[in-house]
Amino acid sequence: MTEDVVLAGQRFANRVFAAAGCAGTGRELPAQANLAGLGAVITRSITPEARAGLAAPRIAETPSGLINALGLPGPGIEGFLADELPWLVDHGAAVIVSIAAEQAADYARLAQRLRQVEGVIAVEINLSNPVTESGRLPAAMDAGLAGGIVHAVRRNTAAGTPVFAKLSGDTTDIVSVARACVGAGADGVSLINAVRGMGIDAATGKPALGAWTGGLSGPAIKPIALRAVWEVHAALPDLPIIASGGVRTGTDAAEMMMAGASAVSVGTALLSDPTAGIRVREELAGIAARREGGLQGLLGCAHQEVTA
Amino acid sequence: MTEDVVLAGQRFANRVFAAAGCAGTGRELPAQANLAGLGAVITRSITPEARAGLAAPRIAETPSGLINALGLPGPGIEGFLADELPWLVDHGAAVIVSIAAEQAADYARLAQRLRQVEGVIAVEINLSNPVTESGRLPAAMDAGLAGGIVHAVRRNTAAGTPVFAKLSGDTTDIVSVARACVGAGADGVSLINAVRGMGIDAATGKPALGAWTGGLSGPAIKPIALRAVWEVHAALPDLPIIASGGVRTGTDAAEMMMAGASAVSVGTALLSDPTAGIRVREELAGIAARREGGLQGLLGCAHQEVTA
Amino acid sequence: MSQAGQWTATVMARRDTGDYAVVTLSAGTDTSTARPGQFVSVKVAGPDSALLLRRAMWIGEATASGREGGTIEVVADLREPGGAWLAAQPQSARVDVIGPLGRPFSLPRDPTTCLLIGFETATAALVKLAEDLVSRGCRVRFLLLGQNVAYGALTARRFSSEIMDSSGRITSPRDATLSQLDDSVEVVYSAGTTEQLQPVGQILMGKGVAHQAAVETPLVCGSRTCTLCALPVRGRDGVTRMVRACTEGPVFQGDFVRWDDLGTVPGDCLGASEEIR
Amino acid sequence: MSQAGQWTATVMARRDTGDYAVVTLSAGTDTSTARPGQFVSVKVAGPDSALLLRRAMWIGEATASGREGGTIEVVADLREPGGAWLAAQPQSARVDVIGPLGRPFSLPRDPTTCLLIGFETATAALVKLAEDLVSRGCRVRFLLLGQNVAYGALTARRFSSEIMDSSGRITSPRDATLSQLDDSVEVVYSAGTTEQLQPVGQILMGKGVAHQAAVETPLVCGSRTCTLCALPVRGRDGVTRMVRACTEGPVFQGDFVRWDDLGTVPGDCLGASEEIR
Ligand SMILES: Cc1cc2nc3c(=O)[nH]c(=O)nc-3n(C[C@H](O)[C@H](O)[C@H](O)COP(=O)(O)OP(=O)(O)OC[C@H]3O[C@@H](n4cnc5c(N)ncnc54)[C@H](O)[C@@H]3O)c2cc1C
Ligand SMILES: Cc1cc2nc3c(=O)[nH]c(=O)nc-3n(C[C@H](O)[C@H](O)[C@H](O)COP(=O)(O)OP(=O)(O)OC[C@H]3O[C@@H](n4cnc5c(N)ncnc54)[C@H](O)[C@@H]3O)c2cc1C
Ligand SMILES: Cc1cc2nc3c(=O)[nH]c(=O)nc-3n(C[C@H](O)[C@H](O)[C@H](O)COP(=O)(O)O)c2cc1C
Ligand SMILES: Cc1cc2nc3c(=O)[nH]c(=O)nc-3n(C[C@H](O)[C@H](O)[C@H](O)COP(=O)(O)O)c2cc1C
Ligand code: FES
Ligand code: FES
Repeated sequence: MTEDVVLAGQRFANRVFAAAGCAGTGRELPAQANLAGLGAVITRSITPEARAGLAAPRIAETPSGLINALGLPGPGIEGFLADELPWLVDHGAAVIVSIAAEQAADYARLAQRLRQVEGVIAVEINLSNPVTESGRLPAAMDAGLAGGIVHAVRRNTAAGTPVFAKLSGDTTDIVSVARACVGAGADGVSLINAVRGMGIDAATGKPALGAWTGGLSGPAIKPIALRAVWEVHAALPDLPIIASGGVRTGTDAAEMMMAGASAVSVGTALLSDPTAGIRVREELAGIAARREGGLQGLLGCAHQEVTA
Repeated sequence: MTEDVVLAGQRFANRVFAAAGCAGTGRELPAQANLAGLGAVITRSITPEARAGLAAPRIAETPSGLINALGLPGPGIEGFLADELPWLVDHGAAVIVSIAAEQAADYARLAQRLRQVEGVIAVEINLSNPVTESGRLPAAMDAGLAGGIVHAVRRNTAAGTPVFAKLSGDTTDIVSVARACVGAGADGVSLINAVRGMGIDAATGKPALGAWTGGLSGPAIKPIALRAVWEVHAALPDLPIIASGGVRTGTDAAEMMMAGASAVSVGTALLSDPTAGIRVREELAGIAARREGGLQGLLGCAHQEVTA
Repeated sequence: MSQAGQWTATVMARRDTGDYAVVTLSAGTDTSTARPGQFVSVKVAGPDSALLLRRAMWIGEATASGREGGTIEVVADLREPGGAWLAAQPQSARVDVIGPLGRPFSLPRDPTTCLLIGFETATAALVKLAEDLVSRGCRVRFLLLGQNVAYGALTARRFSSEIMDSSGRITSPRDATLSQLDDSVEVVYSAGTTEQLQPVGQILMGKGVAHQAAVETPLVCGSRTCTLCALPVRGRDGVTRMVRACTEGPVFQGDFVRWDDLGTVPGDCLGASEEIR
Repeated sequence: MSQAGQWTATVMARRDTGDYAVVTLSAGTDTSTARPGQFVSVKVAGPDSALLLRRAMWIGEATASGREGGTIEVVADLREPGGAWLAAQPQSARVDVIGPLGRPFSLPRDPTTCLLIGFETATAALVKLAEDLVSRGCRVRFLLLGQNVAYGALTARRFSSEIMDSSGRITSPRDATLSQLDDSVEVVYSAGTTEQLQPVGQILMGKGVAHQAAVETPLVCGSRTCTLCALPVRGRDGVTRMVRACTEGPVFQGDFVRWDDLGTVPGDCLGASEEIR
């Protein structure tokens, strides 16, 4: 059984990726994490300038989940290109660069800067960052804003480099946002980013995060991610979907594929187990091998059973 | 310390309620559940006609959560008034009747029918039911639709009976929906209903629920509920909020109050432990007793710490 | 334990049979009043667990009194997270249990020949039944279907010499049932999941044999609250209703269950609308 | 165990001290190379658990070899879900551990007098430190703060007669630190949460005493991935950066930590924007 797959014209060695921000920029991971064994490593979201991030605490544990508010800390695009990307490439990772900014023009500039950079096989647009155009609503919450940013990025990205728009599961109508992104030139979508959430520390009576609210990730949100994947695949069956949200095992990955994902990315699970990506990949391959049709046969099969 | 509280002009013996659909109509619970000991019992959503509900399976377990798609089974308003309500009243329950329909006119008729009925101390409007006006989007997802239904219900409800609008945590902007409901006459809001989710059974490759998608409830969604309560309380600090979403302990209830809830309701936890409501009430009272300001002092205190 | 209640059981022992473990729970009170076909609902995890829901378990052997009051045996599926959790509890661990729950099997007034059909763990539901039937002078014949029927087989051997188990010899539950149905059989008792019992229920429908089926369905609250356990059952008035297995079952008269329509809300069901598949 | 790795430890023993339990884990290899101030990251639950994240634990006593290779001791807080889980594991249970992690304390080149300040469970971080200091001819003095310092106190008594513990006699960590700072003390080693160490760090700032602080901060991946453990630290170039405690710490030079600004991203920090509180 072959594990490789072509998404939006780009070949990936397999369908299990590291989700944005959850393999860091890679160099931090112990050798067991074996980045080269993953279909792709999606970087944390790279911003135009270096950012220190938000105030502590930046994280709190919740039942089967995690809320975080990091504020996209990182060295900015130049630091990333000088230092982090070469390391990833040297270590055999297939790199998808995630980008985030506060306005469409800055997204465009990031895309422009990534053009022709050796080793960038795709771009993922993080649309969950608040954008100034909207009075600080994340663009993923608004089809118009999202489409505008996708358009700016697509125009500034080399033709052979696919662009994925990363959407939110807690928007009123994810299908209309996905349609707007596709209309604006997105080659695929990543579903879903962390869900807006909050923690309160009952002992102190204060918000658990320094930034008050944050993103909920982990197994808790898997049902929300499956629903998003299901809805978008039903509406846009040919659109490549990279699914994330609580994937921890090969079974989780298979469920995402059955709902309509072409690939899955592992996020929170990597934080507590750096080898989770490789394990998910192996388990998924095992599940596919025990069924007819292999990995490709899993894709969207839950829809077939239902419409049959 | 007194546990009682006045919300929207109505007195409740305490702040811990049974969430809609999770104490059934009451008669099914073992004696330990002690419905009379809760601040209120919110009935499952009562519909104009009897309904059989959706196809099986109606439920699946998820990490720290539950997805269900029942389809509002029940005897309809007449069956409810004839049979279930009198039993609840006889057993000392303070009854909030939840209503659901497919169009504003039917909501209005339900409200009309409940007018002057002995023992109904408040009405909760379930806005998560798909409505025909919208092409089957739940009204809670749309400020205009939600406001229209609230208006119809409020006009047909007796002046002394408060009306609560139950909203969704996975709408793009819950504050604007809450504002619309208040503008249309809602005396308070219930936050949040189960979040749209899905399960796939990897063994069969089919959706885990007969209805494909369903509502995610339980501790998994507590961070989403806290965020919704926080946002609505920040925008509308005087609005009574009944919070639900993963409340299982007195600490959970205290967190909801700190985020801005005046009362909490216990849902999924009642399914596995019929005495959870009474336990949460006792634990919450204990937490309040150990702090200055008692129960009322908890209300919204996380905002005070932050703005101070 | 004669009335449903919530109690704290103590794990007394565990012994394994294939993919299943037999767990003995002490109840602190007399457990011999539990009736065949009833079940308990077990909280299968602690406060930090991601598993929220209780698991239903058939009551197998039940003794009136042991070292710590009466005991019951349940058979836990080790391949399922809930069963695995229960089986992993060390001796003297405490477990939150609600029960006994549900309507039991009814027993024939006069001595007769009964066929007892059990699938997998559900064979546990037949253990006390066989005992009660034999003590009333009935003759019992067993049909045990599935990979893991060792627990039921043990009882079967105590009460019957007519035992057929499925270790490879049986083509389908339907054929197996037919093969056991001779004229002497007046009552069939069956126990299994709705999927497992469907062919049995279908084949017996209208055959003139009394059929009582103890069904495993998704079952969450166990107390008529959540309606999650509902299945379509025809009433004596001919009207089909979505009926809660946890309280109006788990034992149903086989001829009233809409076997062909399991998993659906039939269009002629009370309160069904056309939109529902 | 000298290089960070992921390994399966076996629970060897547990003994309780107040609200804490000392858990002995066997590593299967030589553990004596773990350096003072390092920690391990422990997976505190199984697959059905609602707790997702690892917990960091200071390495206390570490032996080169025991029955099953070397062992380490960790002190688990029983009041926290993670610590309670670890302590509840029965003997010979297997636990997933990553470590040893982090930059250790540096030791003074020449014999000198050192003040070791430990809070609560973090006193465990001082155990191997005291041993190493004394073996280099240093004099060690202890200040143990908090309700549950019994584990640290045991070591303290082995290596020092100058022990002050907080059982009621101390008004504040600040005053206690001051009271112990006479001219003989050249190096202060401290261990505790950032909140606990803040007054100690503040009072020592610019006092001319070397201060090495081992800080507990929220720490998730332990491997420089998540940036969740970052705190503001001034570099030798005078520039403040948000620095990861898990890899550039947990031991920091006290004078470089921005004690007054913990929990914030200071405005003059590299990459800070004005919008950040
Ligand atoms: C009356 C009755 C008696 C039972 N007796 C036994 C027994 O003796 N031994 C045994 O091992 N199992 C028994 N079961 C099944 C058992 O309760 C578990 O559902 C089953 O073991 C699967 O466990 P799980 O941990 O995978 O839970 P899941 O199947 O994932 O179920 C999680 C929750 O959803 C409910 N649920 C969802 N789908 C189903 C379904 N198809 N069937 C039942 N519940 C579902 C469960 O009750 C539970 O609350 C019985 C079920 C019923 C209804
Ligand atoms: C270097 C280091 C060494 C430690 N050594 C010990 C020890 O020896 N004994 C001991 O009992 N505890 C120790 N801790 C703290 C321990 O890791 C747990 O965070 C603490 O016991 C609280 O546990 P909890 O189960 O309530 O988890 P929570 O505090 O709820 O934390 C859940 C997760 O978030 C992280 N987290 C969130 N907030 C914090 C915070 N303020 N501090 C630390 N982590 C946080 C945790 O690491 C964990 O991954 C240490 C922490 C660090 C950073
Ligand atoms: C610590 C952490 C950092 C993250 N950083 C980013 C990021 O920089 N950009 C982004 O698009 N998503 C980021 N995410 C979201 C993940 O990529 C992923 O989409 C989400 O967490 C859901 O998947 P999971 O449940 O597997 O974690 C981050 C998530 C976590 C937990
Ligand atoms: C089995 C079940 C039935 C429910 N029925 C209703 C209902 O009839 N009307 C309604 O508004 N909400 C209903 N809910 C939603 C709950 O009232 C509650 O708002 C939601 O589950 C979140 O709270 P929880 O996490 O405590 O369950 C139901 C939830 C469950 C789990
Ligand atoms: S299991 Fe809840 S009503 Fe039957
Ligand atoms: S704990 Fe993740 S970077 Fe330090």
